[in-house]
Amino acid sequence: MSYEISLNGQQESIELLNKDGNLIHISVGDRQYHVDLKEVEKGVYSIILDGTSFNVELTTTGNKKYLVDTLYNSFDVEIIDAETKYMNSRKKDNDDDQSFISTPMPGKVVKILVEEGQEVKAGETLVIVSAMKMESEYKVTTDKIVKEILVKEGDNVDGDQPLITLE
Amino acid sequence: MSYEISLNGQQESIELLNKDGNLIHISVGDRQYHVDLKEVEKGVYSIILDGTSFNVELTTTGNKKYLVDTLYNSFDVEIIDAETKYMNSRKKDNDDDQSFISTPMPGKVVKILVEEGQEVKAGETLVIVSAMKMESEYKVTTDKIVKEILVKEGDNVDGDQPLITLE
Amino acid sequence: MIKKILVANRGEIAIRVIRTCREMGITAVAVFSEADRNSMHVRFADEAYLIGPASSNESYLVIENIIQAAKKSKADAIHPGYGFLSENAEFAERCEKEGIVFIGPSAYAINTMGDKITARKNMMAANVPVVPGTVEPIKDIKEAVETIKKIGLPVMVKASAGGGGKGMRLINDEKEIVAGVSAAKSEAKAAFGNDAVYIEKYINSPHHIEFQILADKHGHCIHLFERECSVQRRHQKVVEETPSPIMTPSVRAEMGKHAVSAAKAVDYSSAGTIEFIVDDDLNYYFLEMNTRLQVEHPITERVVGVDLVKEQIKIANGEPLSYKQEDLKQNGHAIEVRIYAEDPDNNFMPSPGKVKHITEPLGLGVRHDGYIYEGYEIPMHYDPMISKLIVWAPSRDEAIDRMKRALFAYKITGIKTTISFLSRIMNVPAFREGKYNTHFIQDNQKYLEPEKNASQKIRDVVSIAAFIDYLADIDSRKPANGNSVQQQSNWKICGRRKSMNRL
Amino acid sequence: MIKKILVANRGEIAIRVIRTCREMGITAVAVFSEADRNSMHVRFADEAYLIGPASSNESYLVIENIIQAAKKSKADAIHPGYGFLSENAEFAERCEKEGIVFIGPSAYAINTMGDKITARKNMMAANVPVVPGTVEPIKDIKEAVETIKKIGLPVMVKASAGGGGKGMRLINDEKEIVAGVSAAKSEAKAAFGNDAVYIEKYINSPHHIEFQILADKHGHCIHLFERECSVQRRHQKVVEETPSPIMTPSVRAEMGKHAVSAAKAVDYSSAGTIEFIVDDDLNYYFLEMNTRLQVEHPITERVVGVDLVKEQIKIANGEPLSYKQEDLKQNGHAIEVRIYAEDPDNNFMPSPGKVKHITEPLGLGVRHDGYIYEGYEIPMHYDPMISKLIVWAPSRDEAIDRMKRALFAYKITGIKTTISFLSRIMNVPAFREGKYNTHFIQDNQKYLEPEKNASQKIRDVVSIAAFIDYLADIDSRKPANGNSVQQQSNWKICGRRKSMNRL
Repeated sequence: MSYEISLNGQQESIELLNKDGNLIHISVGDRQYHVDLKEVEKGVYSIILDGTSFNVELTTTGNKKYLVDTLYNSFDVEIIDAETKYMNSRKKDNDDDQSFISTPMPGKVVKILVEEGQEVKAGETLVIVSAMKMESEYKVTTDKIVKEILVKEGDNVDGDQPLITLE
Repeated sequence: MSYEISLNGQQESIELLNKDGNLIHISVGDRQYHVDLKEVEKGVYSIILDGTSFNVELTTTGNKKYLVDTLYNSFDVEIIDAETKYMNSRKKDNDDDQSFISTPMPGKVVKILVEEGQEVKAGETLVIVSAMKMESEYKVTTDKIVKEILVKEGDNVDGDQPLITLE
Repeated sequence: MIKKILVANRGEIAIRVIRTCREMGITAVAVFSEADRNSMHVRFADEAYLIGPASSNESYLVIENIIQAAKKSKADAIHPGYGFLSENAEFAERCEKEGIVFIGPSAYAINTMGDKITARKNMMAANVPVVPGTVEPIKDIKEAVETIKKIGLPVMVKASAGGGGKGMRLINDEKEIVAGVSAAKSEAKAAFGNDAVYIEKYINSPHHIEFQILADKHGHCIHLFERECSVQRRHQKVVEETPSPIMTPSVRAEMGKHAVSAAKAVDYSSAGTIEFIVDDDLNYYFLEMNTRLQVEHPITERVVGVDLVKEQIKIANGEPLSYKQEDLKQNGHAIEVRIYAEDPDNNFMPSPGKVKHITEPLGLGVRHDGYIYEGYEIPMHYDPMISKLIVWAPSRDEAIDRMKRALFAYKITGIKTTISFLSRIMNVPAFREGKYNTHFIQDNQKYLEPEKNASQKIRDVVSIAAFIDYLADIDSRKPANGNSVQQQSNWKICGRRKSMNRL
Repeated sequence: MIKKILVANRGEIAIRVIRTCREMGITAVAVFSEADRNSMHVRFADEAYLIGPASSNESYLVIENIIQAAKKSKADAIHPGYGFLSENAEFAERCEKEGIVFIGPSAYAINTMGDKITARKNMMAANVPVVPGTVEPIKDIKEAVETIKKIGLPVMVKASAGGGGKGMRLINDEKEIVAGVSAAKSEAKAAFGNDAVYIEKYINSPHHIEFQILADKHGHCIHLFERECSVQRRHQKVVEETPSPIMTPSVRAEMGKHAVSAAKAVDYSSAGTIEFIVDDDLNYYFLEMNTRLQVEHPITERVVGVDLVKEQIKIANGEPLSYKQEDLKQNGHAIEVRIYAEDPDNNFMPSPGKVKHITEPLGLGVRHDGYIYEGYEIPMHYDPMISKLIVWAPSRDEAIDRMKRALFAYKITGIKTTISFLSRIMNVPAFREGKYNTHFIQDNQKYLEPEKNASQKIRDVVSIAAFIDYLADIDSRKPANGNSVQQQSNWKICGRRKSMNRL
């Protein structure tokens, strides 16, 4: 079965052609590889390709999504199967529309600058969140109305948790 | 519910009296403790008891059996519930009877000195197994007859794997 | 004799202090906030006491809670580490009042050095050079011209009431003096309603060089040479090294003497650091004193061969210094880098979170002081520094090569860290040549940008690993075929059998 | 110029060599047996090639396979590490024939030093002291008496044809000579049908002290001082230190000169070690030469400040030595312990198996050279040494304290290791006093027995941890209540809620 794989946003086909123990024959786009691949620790792969030894570490960041670290680089990878394709096609309509404010990392809500129902202009700061002694301001990208404020000042929040919904 | 616990062969009763987050009230034998206990890594517990900080690492060695390491000592621990008690009472009859030869660690069979059906005397060496450049001889403790030889010379064997059955 | 020490800190410095306690046969007591129950210093110490909620204002900074923990644990002494209460004179005083030894200088020394103007006056009295300039405001242009000529160009004219760059003028040339002072004054008047200005020597390409000192309670004081700390980001040190690549033996000896004079001027005892600002011609001026252990103390330990925490404890015990100035010499070269839980490719955004996997770089000449472990959730409440990597080699060039090697092998997944940024610093020509000042990071942005280009091969290897992991994951979730022994993946069993045949 | 090195080894030494390659900008190639696909050296190297099945006789010891891997990878040079092919003259010759640089001495030097009698003759010719004695058998009692008087008492009389202690007589006193020699001869006659005996100086309390040397291809040779290696178990070194606690500066200088003479006598190049047997009066005798890097080389690296692998590579490159004898000095004290996967409480039974958890001791003055990682299955096919811990401190006493601290914090679970045994060695009075010889372990058995007594409190803490883990495990296995969100343990959720409230 052939899948698509997205690496830092670039999509290509990928197909497992054969597997014999840890020896794998695989195609990525139009390139074919014979690799010796072993999961040596949970999520850590040792890969030998034409004699070159690679260490690759995977962190699951979501359903079928990985953050992959090599010694020099980090990559965002997503496996695109039929289900994902369907979801992506449905999502596309709303994609550029900001429906809530969230932070990429855990933190503590320092200040909420808006109220529910308030109209806000593009670039306006809605909330300030601190993490590791540093405060960050979170703004809206387009004109919006504040629908619901889900947290209060002093709350600890997780990464990617919706803080304020918009409409 | 009260259980028995065996520590290096010494058996005592143990009972969880209360648990509030990581604060635990527990009795061991006739001694009661309030401990702050947290599993900080898989199988690694940080325990604070009357201000003293303990690190305890557990390795599962069998069903309800643990090897427990502290900074200075290692202990064999077994939880004795109703099922174990029943099994132990049944096992007792055959306990001092050696029904097979095995090695405590993985290794490679170097030499098998007996044949199936052969009578062997107490103290006689049946098999030589090497691990990490060292050869060890495995003997019978009482007079026996070799029933079945389950491995052959050159085989790699696991720890606790029966090599030769006896009767 | 100190038998039990409470370490009023967390993270790597708490662990570092506990290690020395253990070598000296001293019991170590940790304190922890509710967010730090899982932290390594709690697991590593002999004893541990809860001192309050996550916020450091309610825990690590609460003098009363620390004192209570010290009493409960019957600690003889408190080591404050760096940060938190380490430069708090009130805390030092409180310890004294409670009969607990504070492992650090006296409250008097902390106070005197803590106030910039008092410190400046004390240093001038002790003949330690300070940045030339006027403290009192100057109202008169003629007086300004005379003062500037005395100080020597270039100078910065600054509004006394000012801030934010307003009423500030850099004067490079004698011809600019009158116009420059006038402009500063009128700008100051317009901005703050006050045309008073003061004048300070302007250091064109400033180097931050500091001297480590040790002083006992018997009037002995020695210095342990310099540390070069000019690689800074947002006024925070990123890389430190010793010896400084710009230092000469005669300037070193002279600065060391001044550092000792500075410490003696406030009857200093314990370990401390005299920070100097130094120009390209090695003119140097007292900047401030850090009346505590520094983050970067390990490079001095490595090159001079002295355990600074051990000396602090011995001094606190009332013992005389173990070393005389003439016993000490610099041996080889050491570099430290600080690793932060920040995303260098995204404006150094803090990155708390759960550590998935760590590969520590070890081996010849590498010291790694950290506190995180696999599965540890880095709290968002505290400083983002997670570890320090210190290397030593006979020469500076070899030390840089060793640091590159160590950073290459250092891998932390699960959170973002500054490891890749630090690697790039090691490759900047100005750093390799040892020709850098505090403008280093802004001057070398082009070398410090993340490497965006990975080869097709590496990209494909990454895709392959993720894809195989995904397939194995699907496979492991397949429902059992009714037979419980067969619950394991058929695909995996098949793979395993085949590879056993290969053996 | 060497640009790519194949490391013909595994385990910690392979990683140690690769680290230096990386610092020198050299590409490192690993080779591995089928049992080592998961080994760290394969993951750590730039390239990796399979060279055969698990058994080292079919992989790491097969010259042809190593050479093929070197050709395939286009390696310029091979570093043999220690063990395996490192002292194999045929391998060194084969490398030369294939145009691959062998990073080690010439086949001639390996051969000459590899044969005990040839080596002894060469050393005598070079005026290096050897253990006094006769090589040729003595038949005549009168001749025996004269020889013994010349050698000096005590001596050991040994059957030339002998072995197993038969025909062996220790003679301590002049009066015993005639009777002793006669007894040895008649015993030898009875046991082996041959009454020829030879005579050797008996060293009462022997110390094993070795000198590190470095020699280039331009006739330069230096020594890097001694290592004391008398703590041995079954003739295997367990603890090494430098400087030796029994050494004096004048004997050191003299032994160093003899070590250099020994190396020069065989036109040695690369790193090597001259082993001496030394008595309590510091009389010393050449024992043998190890024509390779030693396991214990890091203590010399730490005290002398030289990267020995780097020097080996530079010498192999044809470069002259980077150091002159007068550049080198010993700075402070270093100790190494070797950690084995063996059960010290069960007659040092090998303990291969899967590593569950590792806590590495780090910090000031600690170097840890290992190769295992969490989840790694230690193969049963190779040497049980899993890591080395090297500490440094200004003084020997502080180094012992540091080693105790490091061993205290060093924890490996899943397999048995010798860590606790090494801790006990650090506490033996004779070790602390530096008064020990090769009989150390048998002489101090009572100090080295495992500590059987744990306090009731620790025993109960252990029971509590196991019991709570058991309860949590039962709880996590409870079947779901139909509601998939509730699959998680109610007990755990409750616990978590409560602790969140506490925050």
